Amino acid sequence: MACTAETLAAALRAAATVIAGHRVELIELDRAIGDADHGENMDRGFTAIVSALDTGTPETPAAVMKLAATTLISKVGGAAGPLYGTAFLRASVKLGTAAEVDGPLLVEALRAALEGVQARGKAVGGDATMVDALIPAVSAAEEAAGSDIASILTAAADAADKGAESTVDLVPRKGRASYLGERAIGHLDPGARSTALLLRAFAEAAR
Amino acid sequence: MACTAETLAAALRAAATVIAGHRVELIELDRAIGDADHGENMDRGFTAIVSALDTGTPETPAAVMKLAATTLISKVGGAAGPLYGTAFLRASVKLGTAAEVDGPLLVEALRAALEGVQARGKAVGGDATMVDALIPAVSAAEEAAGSDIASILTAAADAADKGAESTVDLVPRKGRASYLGERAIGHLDPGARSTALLLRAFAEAAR
Amino acid sequence: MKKIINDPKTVVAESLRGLAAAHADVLRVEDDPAIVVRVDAPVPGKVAVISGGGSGHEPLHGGFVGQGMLTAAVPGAVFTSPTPDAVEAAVKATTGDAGALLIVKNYTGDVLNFETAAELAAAEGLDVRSVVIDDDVAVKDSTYTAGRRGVGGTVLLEKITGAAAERGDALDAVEALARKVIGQVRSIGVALTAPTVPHAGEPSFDLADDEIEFGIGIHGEPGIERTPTVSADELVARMVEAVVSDLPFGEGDKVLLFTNSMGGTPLVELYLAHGIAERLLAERGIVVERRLVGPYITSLEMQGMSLTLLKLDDELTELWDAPVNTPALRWGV
Amino acid sequence: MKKIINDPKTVVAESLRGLAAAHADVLRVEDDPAIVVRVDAPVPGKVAVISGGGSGHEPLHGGFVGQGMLTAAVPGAVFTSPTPDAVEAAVKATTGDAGALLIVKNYTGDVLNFETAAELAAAEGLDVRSVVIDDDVAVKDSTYTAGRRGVGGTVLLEKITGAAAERGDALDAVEALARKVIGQVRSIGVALTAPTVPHAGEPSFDLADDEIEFGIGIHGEPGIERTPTVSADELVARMVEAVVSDLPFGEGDKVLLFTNSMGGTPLVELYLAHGIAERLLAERGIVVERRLVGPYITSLEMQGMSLTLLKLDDELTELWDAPVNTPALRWGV
Ligand SMILES: Nc1ncnc2c1ncn2[C@@H]1O[C@H](COP(=O)(O)OP(=O)(O)O)[C@@H](O)[C@H]1O
Ligand SMILES: Nc1ncnc2c1ncn2[C@@H]1O[C@H](COP(=O)(O)OP(=O)(O)O)[C@@H](O)[C@H]1O
Ligand SMILES: [Mg+2]
Ligand SMILES: [Mg+2]
Ligand SMILES: [Mg+2]
Ligand SMILES: [Mg+2]
Repeated sequence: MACTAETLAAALRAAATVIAGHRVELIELDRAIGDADHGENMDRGFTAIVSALDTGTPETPAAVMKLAATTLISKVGGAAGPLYGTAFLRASVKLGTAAEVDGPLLVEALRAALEGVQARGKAVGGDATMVDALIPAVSAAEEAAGSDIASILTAAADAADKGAESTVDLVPRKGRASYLGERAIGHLDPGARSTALLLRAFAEAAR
Repeated sequence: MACTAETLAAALRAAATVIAGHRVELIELDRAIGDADHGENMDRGFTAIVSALDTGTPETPAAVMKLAATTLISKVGGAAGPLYGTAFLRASVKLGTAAEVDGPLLVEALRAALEGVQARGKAVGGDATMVDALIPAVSAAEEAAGSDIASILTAAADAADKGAESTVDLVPRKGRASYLGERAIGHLDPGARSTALLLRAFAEAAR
Repeated sequence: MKKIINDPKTVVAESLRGLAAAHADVLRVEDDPAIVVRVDAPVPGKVAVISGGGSGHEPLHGGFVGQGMLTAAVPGAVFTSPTPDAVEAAVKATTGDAGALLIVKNYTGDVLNFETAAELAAAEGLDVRSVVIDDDVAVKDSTYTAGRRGVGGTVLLEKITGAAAERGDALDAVEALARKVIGQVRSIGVALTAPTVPHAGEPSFDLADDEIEFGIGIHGEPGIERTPTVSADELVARMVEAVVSDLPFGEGDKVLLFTNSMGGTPLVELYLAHGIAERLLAERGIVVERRLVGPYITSLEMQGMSLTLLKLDDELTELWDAPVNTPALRWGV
Repeated sequence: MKKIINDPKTVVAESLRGLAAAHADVLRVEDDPAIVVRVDAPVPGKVAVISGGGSGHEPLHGGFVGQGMLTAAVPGAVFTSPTPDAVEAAVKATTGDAGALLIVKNYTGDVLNFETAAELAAAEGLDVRSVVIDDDVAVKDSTYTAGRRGVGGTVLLEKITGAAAERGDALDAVEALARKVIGQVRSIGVALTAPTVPHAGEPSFDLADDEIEFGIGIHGEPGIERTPTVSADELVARMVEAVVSDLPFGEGDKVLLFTNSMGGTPLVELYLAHGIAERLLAERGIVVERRLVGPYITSLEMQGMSLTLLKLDDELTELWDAPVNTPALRWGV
């Protein structure tokens, strides 16, 4: 199955449901090493995306992504807002005018998203941020680039889960958790967790 | 045994020890229905009386009482400071120039103390204040006026204990506890309790 | 108990040292007995306005000493009225021929200790008058009880009488003005948590996580009624009703609305409550002409708030607007 | 969780309504996106000074909007940086030919959102500069980390740049002044209790009854070190040492000492701590020329305090003393 504007919109709605279901978990993760708002921020953003989509689905996958991007930028705030916003924006640019997204284009978009986050936030792998979920996810997607969209996203989500897990043992060097230094060891990074959740929601929606 | 300036001073020192030992109890009683300072206030006052006595015992029982009165007035504050201060001051006036206090004079002094508290604070019996300990104490002392000082004070202390207990079932109408109205039922009035403690300490010292 | 202190017994004295260091331009602190005095006191020809009470309600009273408000403040131990000699020291340090007005909050301890001090000062030939403020509508008033407590209205009373003294009003006039203010100011308070008195070491009352105390004073006494927690809309509506119906305040009345934090309630909540009160008063046709929002009469770290309404007229408004220069209230200077 | 609120999602919007009602003479609140703007903005010919950040730190920033301080404030959700469109709205509402200075506290979220807003505003032809304040000595600074947080120094920076803009300094000068202040201001904070974010419903961290967090920020992040509770003398000594040794501040330096409550710490404790800090600085030969004591940059109801030292020179002192008329800071007007 290839991905159209409609299926992408459906995937975003599915993602919103997942985020709402994990709102408290993400707040709790952020409470431990940050300021207890990541779940609230993400939920506010994705709720707004659903409202925006309710007024009509844009024509192209790129336009859907752009709507999501601008909504995140204007509704989320915090660190996650501009970072996820940039990720969605860069992906949208990569999708261009395609009416349908196939496997290779999806992989390119994921790569662009990662690059956007890193350009914006300056975090590298091992800094214990969402980047630690995204880097392995993009690599796994690239390896699976020949398969169908569902398989690519499932591979990315599996890798993101592992990558997020890896933040537990790291000393954060970016974002609010970095103030804690060694004391943050033993805690899962909330942004890495939300990245993994989003990829899983997209993978499920693509099946 | 009659009461001289020296024995009165010793009784005040003994009272200071008793108050210090019950400081926390009096704070707790006041915490329940007032502002949690009665034990602290009384302890501050009696500690100051001991310091004052340390610089030398005044010549007459009246002078000792006056020293205690002015110390209480200038160190305690709150409701208890002026009320106990007035009680001690009126008692001191009653003692006059006597070098020794005998039973009848003691009883007169106790009566004067009670009248002073009532003149100052306008509380009557049943208002759930220290007056509820003092009224029966003075009556009991008057009945025992013929006996020796120790017996008079013991009778007063016994009656004060009962009088203090009686405040448990009353709705306070004076002092801070009155703001609570019915909610104060079931609580012992801290000032009634400290009055009973003081009389007991004096009785013990007189033996 | 968690507090930034060294020793419960020295809290007030040490805190006054910090106050003196921070505001040497407007006030000075004298020791033993401890009093806070306007830096230029006695101010020749002007009535001294003096208040005091237990500590733990800061900025009341020490934070209101300065030009246009209090001439002196007498801080007692935490939640304990000051002793007469301390009040008398404040009177002597500030009072000249123009005399002094003592502002006493209606608590047995405050009334008795200030009464004695006033007698002592009168015996020295000073013209000293006392007014007792009792603006708390939570308490039933009766000659057989201790009567209503003095709470939020005290701040407004100190500002307005201080302004009258500053402009040179005679003692008779300042006293009459004080009685007028007391006659038309009403307050109500609520607590979400209890304060912890340093020497007690434990919260002054125990409150479940879903309970509030309605009709609280400022000394950690429990309120008149324990109720389940409610929304801000409901809470403020109940408070407004209690205050408005008491005087009563009516349609067309011009008022000063004072929304006060009891200490631990953050400004974000306080302004939220203030907004609700403004709306409810507008609905009743009561015209809010002046407002004061913030922690001005507190109960240590207690979370909660109070609402005070003062009926205004041109004179009171003018005196409220008059310049004031104290640590906690300052404008026009 | 006990709060005077209706719904966690509407806390900020409702609170702003109360702010607007209380201070209509100095500021106005615009909705969607929510911004707080000086009542007479845009002020022709004058640089706009704009700041913002998550809510929950009141009076920062909205309480500092007014003559002589901020031209606009942009409040985000509680503890969450505002979005770029809100910042952009504030720029557009206040910025004319003289341009605007954005004061950004150094947090990833604030930096990213303000950066985007600055780009958007520049694209519209407005001259917008940004400065990032990072005065918290608790955090190790490095180009590989998020760097130091912006904390207490922000209040002083807003006052001083606001005064410069008010007297008509050009944007270049205001920006240079801001960088100078940032270069010589340092802070440290401690927490005795954790704040509770309304939407989280639970305290932001768990602290035992005998523990404090040293090196806390203002967002309920745990501090850099958890230590047993100590006396005020010891605590303040540690804080003074951390701040003084960082810049470092030396003998003969003239400074502004800002003793700040994190919200829940009562004034009686804050002044006590302030007195200790004054003494310790005097012992080091550091000359305290100006001071600010109170809850000015808070973390909801968190108990705790921060100390900020700013090295003064004649220009900074003059700008500090210049008239200011905002809800939370007011003098000379
Ligand atoms: N510089 C950065 N680069 C990449 N991700 C970051 C960076 N800073 C923070 N993050 C991510 O953002 C998450 C926090 O988001 P959120 O809690 O919504 O914002 P805030 O930290 O402003 O409260 C962190 O868990 C982390 O994954
Ligand atoms: N009007 C009064 N007459 C007699 N006793 C009173 C009166 N008011 C208060 N008291 C007594 O004072 C006690 C409280 O003293 P204390 O706690 O030291 O002062 P405060 O109430 O000012 O905090 C009460 O328990 C009561 O016995
Ligand atoms: Mg966060
Ligand atoms: Mg008491
Ligand atoms: Mg008391
Ligand atoms: Mg945040």
